[in-house]
Amino acid sequence: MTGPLTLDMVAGKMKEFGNSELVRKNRIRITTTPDKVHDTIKTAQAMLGCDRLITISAVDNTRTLELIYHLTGPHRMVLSIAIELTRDQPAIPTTSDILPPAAIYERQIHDLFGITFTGNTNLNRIMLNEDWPANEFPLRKDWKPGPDTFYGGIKVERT
Amino acid sequence: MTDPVSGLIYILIFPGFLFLFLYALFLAFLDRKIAARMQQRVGPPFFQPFADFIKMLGKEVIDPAGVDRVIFDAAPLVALAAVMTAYLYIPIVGNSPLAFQGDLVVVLYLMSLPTIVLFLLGWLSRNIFSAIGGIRSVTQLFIYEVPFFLALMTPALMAGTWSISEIVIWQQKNMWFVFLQPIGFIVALIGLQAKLERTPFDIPEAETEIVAGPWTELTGRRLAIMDLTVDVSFVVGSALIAAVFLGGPLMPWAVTPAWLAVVVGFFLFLAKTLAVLLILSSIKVATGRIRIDQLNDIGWKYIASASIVQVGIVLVMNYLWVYA
Amino acid sequence: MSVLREMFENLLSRPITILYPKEKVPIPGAFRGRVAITDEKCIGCSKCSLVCPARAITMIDGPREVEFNGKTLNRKKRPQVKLYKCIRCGLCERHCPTGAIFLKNELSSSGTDGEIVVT
Amino acid sequence: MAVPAAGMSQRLVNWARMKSPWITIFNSGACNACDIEIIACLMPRFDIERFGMLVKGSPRHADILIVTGHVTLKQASRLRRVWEQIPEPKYVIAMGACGASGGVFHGLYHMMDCVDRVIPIDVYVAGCPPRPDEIINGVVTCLNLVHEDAAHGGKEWRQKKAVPVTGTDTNICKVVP
Amino acid sequence: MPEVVVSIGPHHPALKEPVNFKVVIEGEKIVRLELDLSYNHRGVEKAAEQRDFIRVLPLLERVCGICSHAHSTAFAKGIEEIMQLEVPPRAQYIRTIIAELERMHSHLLWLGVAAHVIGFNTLFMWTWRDREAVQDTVEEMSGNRVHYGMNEVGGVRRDLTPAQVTAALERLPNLEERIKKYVDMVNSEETMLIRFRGVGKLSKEEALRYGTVGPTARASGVDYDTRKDDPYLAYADVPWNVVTDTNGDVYGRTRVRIGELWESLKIVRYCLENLPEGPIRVTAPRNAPTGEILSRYEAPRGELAHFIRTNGTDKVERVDIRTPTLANWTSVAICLVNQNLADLPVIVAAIDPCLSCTSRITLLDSQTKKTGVMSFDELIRRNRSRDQGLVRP
Repeated sequence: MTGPLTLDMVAGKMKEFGNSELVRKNRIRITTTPDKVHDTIKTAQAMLGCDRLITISAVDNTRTLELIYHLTGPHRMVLSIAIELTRDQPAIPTTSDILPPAAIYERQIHDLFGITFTGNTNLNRIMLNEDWPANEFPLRKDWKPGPDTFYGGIKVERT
Repeated sequence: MTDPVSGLIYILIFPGFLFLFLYALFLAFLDRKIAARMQQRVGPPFFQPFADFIKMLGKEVIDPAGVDRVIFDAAPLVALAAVMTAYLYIPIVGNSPLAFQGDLVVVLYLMSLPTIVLFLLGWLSRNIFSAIGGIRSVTQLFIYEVPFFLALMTPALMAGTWSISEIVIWQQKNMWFVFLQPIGFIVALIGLQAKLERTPFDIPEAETEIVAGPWTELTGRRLAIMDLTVDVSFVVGSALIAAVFLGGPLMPWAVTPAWLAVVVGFFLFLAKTLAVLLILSSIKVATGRIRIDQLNDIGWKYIASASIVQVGIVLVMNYLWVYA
Repeated sequence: MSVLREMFENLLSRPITILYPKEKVPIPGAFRGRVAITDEKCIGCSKCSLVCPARAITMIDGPREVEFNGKTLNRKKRPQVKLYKCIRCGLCERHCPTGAIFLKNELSSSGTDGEIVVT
Repeated sequence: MAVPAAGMSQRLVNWARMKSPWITIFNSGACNACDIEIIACLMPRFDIERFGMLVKGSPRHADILIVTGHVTLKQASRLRRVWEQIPEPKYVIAMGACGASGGVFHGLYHMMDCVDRVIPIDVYVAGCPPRPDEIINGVVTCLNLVHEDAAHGGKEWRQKKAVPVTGTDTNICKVVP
Repeated sequence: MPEVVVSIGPHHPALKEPVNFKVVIEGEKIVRLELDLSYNHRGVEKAAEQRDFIRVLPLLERVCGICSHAHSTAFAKGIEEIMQLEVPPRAQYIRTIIAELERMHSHLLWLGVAAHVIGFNTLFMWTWRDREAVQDTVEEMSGNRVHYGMNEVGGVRRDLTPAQVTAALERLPNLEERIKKYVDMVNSEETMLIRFRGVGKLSKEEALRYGTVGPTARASGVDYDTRKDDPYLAYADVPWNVVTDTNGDVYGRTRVRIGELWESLKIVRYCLENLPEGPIRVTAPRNAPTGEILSRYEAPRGELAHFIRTNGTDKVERVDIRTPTLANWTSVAICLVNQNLADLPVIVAAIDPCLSCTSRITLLDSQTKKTGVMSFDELIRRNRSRDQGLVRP
């Protein structure tokens, strides 16, 4: 699978998972649902030769949380697999078993957005201080540093 | 050594401890300066090691908790005393008045004491980096000590004496050992580099791996004295090599007035130690650090066998030439 | 053995070090150095303080009559830059309509007082 | 300035302190720029070894702590600990805008904003990052401070913000003899 | 032999940036390692959501001091694509010149640091001396040695004058000669060879599997290079080659980086000689339309990806920065197992870690056995009984 990837090929393979669209040159976006993400990535790996994970991006669009998996491969196209999660108790099966580098990105997203990746046994504190409060996720839109909050044993004053 | 006053002057002032102190600091400066110039830098001013030494003496001394303070204070002094004692047996101007049969062995023994002290300090620091550094320094001691001893033993074998002064006299009569035993000379230089823990053998204090090894927890005067010990070891080591391989302060021909002989001998000593310094500094600048397992391989495979080959050659030469 | 050769060449040649306090390091004309303000030109528009990413610029009282586009304006404020807070990004210079605030090609200072301001 | 009668040995030690400042770099969460500029100071172009400066890995050997950058919450306690490991007399230089006040990262959620909230700063160096010659200026300013402190017998004489040592680089770079 | 845990960092001479490795060693062999990269977390991504496009560029530039142009270009490029701005070719060329000069200074810096971690200080000094020529060029063009501040949405801030172009072109032959010397040194210098060869080996399959990027991947024979795969700036016009190597170890990564120095020099020369005339920027609208983009950029350390989502205002809704170092971390932990403790700095340095970009944690081994942890920090804490509390303002 080394030739260029066309939208028809991707759409054909991804028919059962969701609809595909060509957003701009070299970028194909597939919208799917959380329970199908594992199979979608497996299909992309097996059928479309996407052997590399560029990154997993998490976005808080104030209604839902979005996860976007960016995959690429020898064909040099970028496949973006987008899913939406609910804001309360967001959870999604892990992909670190099929894509080893995903483990790091998942931990980072878990720490900053509070999305649980079921199956990833190693979702420990990743970017924040040891004594950061457990239920505060700084990259969520509704999070604001409280004026009287103590982090790291230090009162953080905001101007 | 009949006159106690001149004996005291010999030990304390010239060419004893005061001269040794100043010369050690000067060599330390020269070492840094040569390295800097080879790297196209200006380098430190000439008083730099002296200023460092004085400053460290004036700094606060911190005792790491749970450390035996007496040993921590005493160990650097023991190391310094050992190398300074070793210095007295090496001929600087004429023969050493303290020379006796077997002082080569004593000097070699005293020169390995700083390494043991470093190990002790590293072990006592209760710091993981110091402990690793201490273990590494002892491992390294086991590797380089055998070839270094063998390399310095071969001149003694050929001269038929264990006294450094008599080895020098033998060289005055015959030939410098650097021409007779080039392999031994090279092995001795490498061994000295390893003994002084300079690149490529600065494994025990590898800055980028284990901070400063056994030195990590030393502060204030302890650090100053350990630093001075290394500088003094440099002088002692290079003087030893100059004496054993490069003919020491004596010339192959006789100089008639006694005072002139002393002066010329002293300048010969300076020139020879500076030559050794230049070689060692070049090695330091031109190489990177090797790993301890690589040192183990190289040390036992090549350096040790080279020194054994040298011993064999000397035995054959002795049989054919010296005692023939 | 190119290392050895270069080493000894260096040993015999002059070091390239610039002896800094004695001889100055050349500073290119485009260098973005210490911030400076020409008070006569400033019209007090506050653009610089709005655009500053480090929030180093505060507007203080500085009533003055200034010429701008042929008109005489009565400005109320003038900028004040905290020197040690300035990140020398040059955005104030880029967005200043009159060129009153700019970065000189001079070195900044160092000192014991962290609150020094440039006005 | 009132110079207390210092003994010969004390004057010798003061002189040595001026001539042999050993520095240790602590990156308290900076963006690397200050660090690479400090290392550029060591290089043949600037070569701060001619002032006797050495960069030491162990804070136990150092005299001057250079803090590069704003302090992240996690680094704050570490910075404090490293500062405590430095034997007296010790000096702290805050590098760049971040060290002085957080710079462009001012007010972010995982930061202390200023080194001054964790350890006392002696000298500020402006810039983001400072050029190597500005760093040298900063160290020289710090050495001048060492000299004055030695003359006054301690750090207590200078109240906070009492002695502005500022101006253009020409009058800063005057090394006190 | 008992297992000992050595805690290296966050303050350590080999690491110019705060990071913590908990290395489990047996003797001198590394059994496993746990990385802790969170000391540098600042919250840049949150801050980027709160600042407008003018003020966010200096912020993103300061994500990392070494690849500052990479971050700001990746962001500006993405926003321009969302706004559908046509950036003038002269601006693209100037951006390319700065980007390649940045790559050169970063690779020279890396070569020096790699030499430093094996204790070869002379090469360290020499590479950094030659790096000054690149720094001078950049400083003349942009006005700062490290944070260039050249980008703005819609183009570049400063134009190149003919005098600057000639001055830059004059510096290139000298650099070319030096790069030739480094090729020679790396291939002939014995201490470097024994410390670099066979250390931190990563096969092509592993490099692909663990998602490595940049010179680390290319040293293993993976020819992913964003500049070829997804051409941006002026890379489509410039003749140049992707450098790969088959060694897969630290030696291979050194060779790839030196080869890239060579290619960068070629690109800079081509761009300087063929600099098109015209404006250097177009005026960007204040607000960006709603849209999203994955902006890929080949930073000196590997592929940098900015995922940008805009929502019609003058601020981004989300910018997700995936740094090359983060992508390479997984492979480091794989390389390190069964290596010598003395090789740890070399292997870590070989991916050219840029932790201020990354500032993330990863804990590789989940079934950590309980061992006697002797961390440096704890020891120090025990050692000094002074006041540990923080100063309250």
